[in-house]
Amino acid sequence: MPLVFAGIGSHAPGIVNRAERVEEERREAFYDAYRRMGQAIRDAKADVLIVIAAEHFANFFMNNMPAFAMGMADYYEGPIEDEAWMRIARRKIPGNRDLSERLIARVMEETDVSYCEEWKFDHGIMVPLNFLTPDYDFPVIPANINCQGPPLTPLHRAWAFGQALRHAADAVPERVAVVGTGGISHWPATPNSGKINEAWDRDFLARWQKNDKAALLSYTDTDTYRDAGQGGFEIRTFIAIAGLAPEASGEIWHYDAIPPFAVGCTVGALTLKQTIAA
Amino acid sequence: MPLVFAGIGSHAPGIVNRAERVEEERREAFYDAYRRMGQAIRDAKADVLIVIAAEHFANFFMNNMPAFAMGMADYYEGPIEDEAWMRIARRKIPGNRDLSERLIARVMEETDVSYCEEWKFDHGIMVPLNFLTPDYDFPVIPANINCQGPPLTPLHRAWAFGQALRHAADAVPERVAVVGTGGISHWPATPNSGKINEAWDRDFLARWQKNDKAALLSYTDTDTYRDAGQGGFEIRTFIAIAGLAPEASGEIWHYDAIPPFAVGCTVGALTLKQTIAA
Amino acid sequence: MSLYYLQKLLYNLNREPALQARFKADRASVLADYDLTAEELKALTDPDVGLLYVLGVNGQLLMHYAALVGQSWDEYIAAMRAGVKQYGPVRAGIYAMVDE
Amino acid sequence: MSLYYLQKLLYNLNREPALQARFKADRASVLADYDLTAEELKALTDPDVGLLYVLGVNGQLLMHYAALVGQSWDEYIAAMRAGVKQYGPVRAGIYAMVDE
Ligand SMILES: [Fe+3]
Ligand SMILES: [Fe+3]
Repeated sequence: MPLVFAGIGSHAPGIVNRAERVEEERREAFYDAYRRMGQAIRDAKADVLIVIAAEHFANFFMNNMPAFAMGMADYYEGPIEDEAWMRIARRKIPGNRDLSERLIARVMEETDVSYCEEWKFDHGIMVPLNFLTPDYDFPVIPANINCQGPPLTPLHRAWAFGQALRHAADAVPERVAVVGTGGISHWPATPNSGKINEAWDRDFLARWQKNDKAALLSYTDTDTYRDAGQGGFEIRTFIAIAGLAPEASGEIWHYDAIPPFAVGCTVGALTLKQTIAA
Repeated sequence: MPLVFAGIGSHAPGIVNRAERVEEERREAFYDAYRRMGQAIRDAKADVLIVIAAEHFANFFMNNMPAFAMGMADYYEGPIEDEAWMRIARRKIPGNRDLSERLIARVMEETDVSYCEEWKFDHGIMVPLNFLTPDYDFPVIPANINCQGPPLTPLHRAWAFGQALRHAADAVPERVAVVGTGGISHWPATPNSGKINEAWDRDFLARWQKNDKAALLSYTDTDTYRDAGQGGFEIRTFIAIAGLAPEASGEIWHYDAIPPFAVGCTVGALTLKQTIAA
Repeated sequence: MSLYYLQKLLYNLNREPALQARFKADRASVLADYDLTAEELKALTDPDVGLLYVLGVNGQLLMHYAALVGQSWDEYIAAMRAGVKQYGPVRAGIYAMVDE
Repeated sequence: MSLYYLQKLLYNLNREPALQARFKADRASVLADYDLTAEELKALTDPDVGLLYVLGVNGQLLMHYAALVGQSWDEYIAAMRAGVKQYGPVRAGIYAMVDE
């Protein structure tokens, strides 16, 4: 079935666990944009939501750090963080092992994936789901791109992963939605936490809206690190979403640089051109 | 520096730990071919030996099963098996972290690798080293292709991994040797242990000698499983070696189907065409 | 999904001498950490290598477990054959016995 | 290579409640399992989150360790700043503080 939804969103833990540091109106405007995306996924009658995240040493460490990983289990668990710290109760989240296996086999024709029959979600997935599917009852398939431990996944391979995932989604009978989560510029978990390069973010999002492949892939890690911090390496997840549908342009539903949340809070979606039979 | 050596060899544990079940002359003929390969690697003045193995749940499990992995540590340890069972004493084996990092970064331009700052060698690497570098004092970089837990790495991606490794080896100043280890047909660790399909093996090796890419990539997993057993899935390591040097033909130095060793015992090498400055 | 956790236990046992020691001293306390069926628990507790084989445990994991519980190579091969005879063909995975 | 094992300990601590309990009860017995330098051992034992930060521990690991040893978010940020002041700039990794 052609891909039914492709979006992007932020995942910093502060969005949930430092909520009270931002005035209600401002944070609710962001939360609402995220909730609208959840509604859009349900309106598209998606059967499954693939979340392409940039996880933070919850499942993957430098003993076996895959460039790409995908979950292949009937259920997952999260959050791995302390529940009180994360302010989200630990629970099981449904998966779809059979669909995972079919998607992974197809993705592996083009990009090389580590598959995972077990996965503990960290804030990279739990925070987006908190708004998209607040009861955590919608079937999810986690995917990951290494944005944390160098050598990082090259940008053009992140784009290729999006392409491969699109070919896989188009090949299965299920209706697949995909959301990429990450920061744009940010300096998470450092003394610079709260620093945001808004001009850099807006330039990146302009490239993403145009879905300008060459411009999206032209960043070097050196420049990104200088201008957008180590958190900026997570642009890989948004670039993978761009690779899902090179024919589509993007729309930014929300952008607000909120220092207490330590990230430019973003919600956006591709305007998919295919007609989708409901 | 252009690649200085590329070879293939068997790795079944029985080669070492059931040695006495085969008459001395027969087993020594095989061991000698393996030892000659060690000499050839030293004669080629290699600085490092990359071993492309098909490991057996020593480091990788279905919680995070990479299509490709490469080691990135200063030292490794092995064997992970019980020392008495494996008949090889546990020890550290030197690596080269800096060279690993440069090679991995280049390989990741084309294929997607999980990198590993820690790696415990199992018989897939320890058995070949037992003959190639019997003092285990030569710098090794381990690599792995998933031949164990389906969904397995597709054959054409194994070939592409060889290509990527070749481009990486050619790009560094060090002199790189590569050996791929695996079975051809075999039914390891099953009641059929000792079964070998010699005709199938010889046909596979003929394709490998001709370095006939299309013929090497034409196997389906269904056919391989039927004709060559689950051990036959390890042809991926030999196919990666073929991908290292499509311009080269191969030579089989030794082949002997030895049931107590549970594999068709193979030693071979590519006839690399480039002139190598010593 | 349970075969996954059954194999994960064997994977961990193969890698971790400390877990092997704990397993030898108090099998039940180790088993409590894994999501296992009653049949899998029985096969591990007896231990019944033949049943583990029929349940679909990969031979590359199982051969080390057999050694851990004291079986020689030939005993291990015999245990798998006996398992197939008693419980029927291998139910999952890629390590089934083939006709000879 | 030691930074690798230092971070591996923190990775395992973040994932495993049983290890957290063991670590709280008997820090030394847990530390003995990892290939660590004297400075790393001191930083873990004190605990000195600022020194761990300067040694190059990734913030995505360190923030959870700080919470484990009882630091609030603001105390964690302050500890890193104090570490840089006392020991100098971050020595490895990608989580250095930048000038503001
Ligand atoms: Fe993040
Ligand atoms: Fe093997």
